[in-house]
Amino acid sequence: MRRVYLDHSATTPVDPEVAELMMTYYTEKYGNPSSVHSFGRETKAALENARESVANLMNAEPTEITFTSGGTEADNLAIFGVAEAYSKKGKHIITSAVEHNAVIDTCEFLAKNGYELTILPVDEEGFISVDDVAKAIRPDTILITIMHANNEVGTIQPIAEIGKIAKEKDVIFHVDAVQSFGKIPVDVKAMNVDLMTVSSHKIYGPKGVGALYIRRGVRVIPRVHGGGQERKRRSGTENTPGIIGFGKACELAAQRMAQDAEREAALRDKLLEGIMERIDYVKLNGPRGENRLPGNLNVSIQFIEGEALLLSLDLMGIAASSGSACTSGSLDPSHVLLAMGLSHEIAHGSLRFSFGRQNTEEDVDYVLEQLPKIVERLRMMSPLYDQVKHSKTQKANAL
Amino acid sequence: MRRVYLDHSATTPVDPEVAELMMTYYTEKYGNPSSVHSFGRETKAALENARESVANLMNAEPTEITFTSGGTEADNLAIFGVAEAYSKKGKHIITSAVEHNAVIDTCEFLAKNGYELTILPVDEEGFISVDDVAKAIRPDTILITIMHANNEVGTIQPIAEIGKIAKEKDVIFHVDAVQSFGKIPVDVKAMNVDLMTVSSHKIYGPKGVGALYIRRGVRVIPRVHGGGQERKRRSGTENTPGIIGFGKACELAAQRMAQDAEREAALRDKLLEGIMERIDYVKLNGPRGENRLPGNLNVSIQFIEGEALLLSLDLMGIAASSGSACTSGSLDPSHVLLAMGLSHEIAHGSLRFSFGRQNTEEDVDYVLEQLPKIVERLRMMSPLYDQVKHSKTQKANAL
Amino acid sequence: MYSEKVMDHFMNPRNVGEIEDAAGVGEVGNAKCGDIMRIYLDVEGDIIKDVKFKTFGCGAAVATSSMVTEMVKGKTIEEALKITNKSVADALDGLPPAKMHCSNLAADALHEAIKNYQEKMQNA
Amino acid sequence: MYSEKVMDHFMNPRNVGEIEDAAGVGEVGNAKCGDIMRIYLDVEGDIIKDVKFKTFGCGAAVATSSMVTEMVKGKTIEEALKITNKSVADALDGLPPAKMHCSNLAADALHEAIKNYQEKMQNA
Ligand SMILES: Cc1ncc(COP(=O)(O)O)c(C=O)c1O
Ligand SMILES: Cc1ncc(COP(=O)(O)O)c(C=O)c1O
Repeated sequence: MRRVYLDHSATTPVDPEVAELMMTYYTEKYGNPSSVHSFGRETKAALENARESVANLMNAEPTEITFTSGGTEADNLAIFGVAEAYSKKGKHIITSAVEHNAVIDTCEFLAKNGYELTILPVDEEGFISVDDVAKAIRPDTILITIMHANNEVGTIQPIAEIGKIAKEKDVIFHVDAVQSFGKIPVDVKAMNVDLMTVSSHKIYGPKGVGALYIRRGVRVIPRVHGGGQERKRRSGTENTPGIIGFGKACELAAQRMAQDAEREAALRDKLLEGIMERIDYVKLNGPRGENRLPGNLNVSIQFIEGEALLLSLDLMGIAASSGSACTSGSLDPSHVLLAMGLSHEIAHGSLRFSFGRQNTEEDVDYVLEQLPKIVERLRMMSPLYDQVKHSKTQKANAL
Repeated sequence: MRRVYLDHSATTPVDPEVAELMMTYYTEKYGNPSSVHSFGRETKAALENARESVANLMNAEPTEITFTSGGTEADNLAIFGVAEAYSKKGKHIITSAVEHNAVIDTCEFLAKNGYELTILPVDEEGFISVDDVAKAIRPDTILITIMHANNEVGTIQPIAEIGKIAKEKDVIFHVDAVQSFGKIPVDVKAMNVDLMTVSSHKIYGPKGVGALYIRRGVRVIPRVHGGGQERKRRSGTENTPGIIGFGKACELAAQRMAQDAEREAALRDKLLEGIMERIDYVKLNGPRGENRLPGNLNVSIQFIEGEALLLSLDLMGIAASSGSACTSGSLDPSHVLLAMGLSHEIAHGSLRFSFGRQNTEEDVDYVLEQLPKIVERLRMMSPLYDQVKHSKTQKANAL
Repeated sequence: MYSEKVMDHFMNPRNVGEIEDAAGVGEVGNAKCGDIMRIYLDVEGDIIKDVKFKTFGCGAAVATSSMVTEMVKGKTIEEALKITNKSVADALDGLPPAKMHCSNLAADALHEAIKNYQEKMQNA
Repeated sequence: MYSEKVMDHFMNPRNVGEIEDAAGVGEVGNAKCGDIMRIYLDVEGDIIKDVKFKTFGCGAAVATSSMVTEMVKGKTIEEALKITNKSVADALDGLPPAKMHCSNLAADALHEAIKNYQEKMQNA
């Protein structure tokens, strides 16, 4: 059976070139970079080389990059690190309603421990208002943490504008750029960002590696104590093969970004149009145009539930994801879709397709062949569709 | 030139079988284990399989294993996690003077933030007294954290006896078993351990992976918040290839442990005897016999400094390590050697050889050929050796 | 994640559909939670002659609905009342823990349908 | 970690040894810190005719000792006094940051030896 992977926002395969390089560091150049001997020195040099590659892709200095075990840890280090370092100045943190759990749950943990949180709303396309940010800043605000691109609906926030305000008001600004880094241009200087989270496994690097950009001069209390690696900001024997793989993935992303984005956006648009033609009662979630991640498509297919859709697609070899509660074991569907004003019912029927390097037109054709059949089958079972068929009201797709 | 790696306590190469398995999960079976689709399910199954392999090697249940990014993070999770979860009961923590920095620095960070620390001394061979532990326990003691085997001198602590006392007094007991796990038998039940840290890259698994055993019923406040992976104890997309590699490394260790230990101890003993025969003014650090890690040798070579020794060995292709301050950038030599009562001067001249699977008799012969020449050269340069040559006092090796 | 039986009932659900002028209809859940199950019964004497369902929900919701219809067909009302959400899950070789709470409502829907039938009988 | 020059001076140190009845001897550091450097001078008129060293310490300590002896040989006392720890490190193409503080003492040892020589001269 054909297998079509359309879940690159969840994770990507490791690029073969990256994997091959990593192999060398697993089995041959395995020294601990803290060691004095040549085994250690050769990995140390490669580690610093990787730091430069990561820094280059965001216009930062290598010394401003702290490697972590992933995006989640980097988000935690940024938020806890700043909250603890600047608690004398204040305890107010501003974030948004559409952040990843790595940010939201961390902020909420702080809120339970003496910090105060302002959670900014978004509009129906998922955008945060720059004005709202400005208005939320108080004298005791120590941190603004807003994501660059949303992982579910692909909405790209006006980071540079928010960065300008943060700078004017002298508030530290953290950006979760896990979904945008390596996919669209990211420039910490141009965007006035103080801290930025990135993750390797979203850009064809290995899982278990991420980095936090920490602008020179910004203080962060470490979360992991020990051997003093990463300039004492993050202890623990460095995951050298992983970090070196991440560095290589950044180099490849720098070369391929523009062409990948164009290809993926074209495939994405073809899929969207095909779905809209073939299936009724479908709603596009998130914006159209350049303020959306090129590889992201998110639609709600009404009257059916997301997990049932995913399972059915999976049986046909198609991997996608959903904001349905039933895929997460929680009771509420995606907080992102709810924050955008979707009803629970429509949020439950959401489906995300995220494109990557190896996807082809044939992949899209295959989805367009399978999806309508699946939707029909599930709608036949659905008591909600019944009602609609009987009433025959809002037939047109919501665009 | 011959290359002889004798620094396996710092890190090991990844076993080729492990590396090959990991490759599959980097490039083919790359799904996110949280995903509903088949790409996710296949990695999820392999992840749970690895959890079982890790649990088996310590006689734990799979649900008691929480994967982390390494030994350092696991130590931090154990210590902070318990300190925060049980702070209402008390704020007193007991540890020892020979712990790894991942434990000491974490405890000291807590000591600066309202917790109280008792740091137990060791004897001249590096052993903690079980009596000292018992006496140090107070009504407000919430945690005892003691390592199983020391990373510098290989001393194996009487963990089961300490565990018995901890259980009697109802104090939570954490053991850093990074150096012993996979090398000598470790059994959380027999040792009465509540939490135990292990690390993959010390046992021919990949760097950047570790685990914390958390006995069922022991509470730990998470350090990394987000997607709720690892039963909410440690969020972040799982490093599946790394974890699966760690699992495989545990399986191999289970098969090979006894024979590896015997071989490495024999090589170690041959090297020690050879050094003692060929070089004067040498002191063995740590115990002899079965309470020492099989692959560990640590000697102080008087009148010369450790880093100079390491560099000279390195130039002959031999990789070792030293407790000299000059290898760490700090001003004091190894806190472990100082705690064992060594003078600064003798601690500076310490040299650790740690054996691994691929070492041979020829490796030992080669070291025994090179080391005496290096020592002679450096002693010729040393103003300290002058004095000794002139006085001709304590000629014999300290054993 | 799901057992083979669950996947079989999800992909090949038994007794999907409606019964016109059913003897009893029961519905549980709501769209907000992501699960709605509606069960239709045809009863002759004390025997459930036919049963159909319509479900909006996840794989577990569909499979439990399908399974409950199989379990109940040809049974007496009394026997049907003994079917629990747990026995439905067991018949499917179990469900993932997270699903036991939120999507395992098929027996409830069945009981609602029986209640509806019994009410109709009393009013008739 | 170390430059090629440092490694060269570490492996092939110049002027290792002692000078019997030296005109001046200087020693800095102590075994506790892991670094001891001792420098011996032979002076004729104002010129440093010969210089030797003995060092206990790390690679940087040996290399800086060796380098300072090369830099000072044949120089006048006045010129020798201008040599700093920094100029020794520079002559070695730099040292790792951690080593700049703890092991870069060779110029200090030289200055001690000159001081010792000058004191002897005054007392003579
Ligand atoms: C926006 C965003 N932030 C943070 C993360 C967490 O990163 P990681 O998976 O590397 O822990 C993810 C992905 O899961 C993400 O999409
Ligand atoms: C005893 C001990 N504890 C903890 C650690 C830290 O483990 P990791 O290197 O996986 O961070 C090490 C090794 O560096 C160790 O030897």
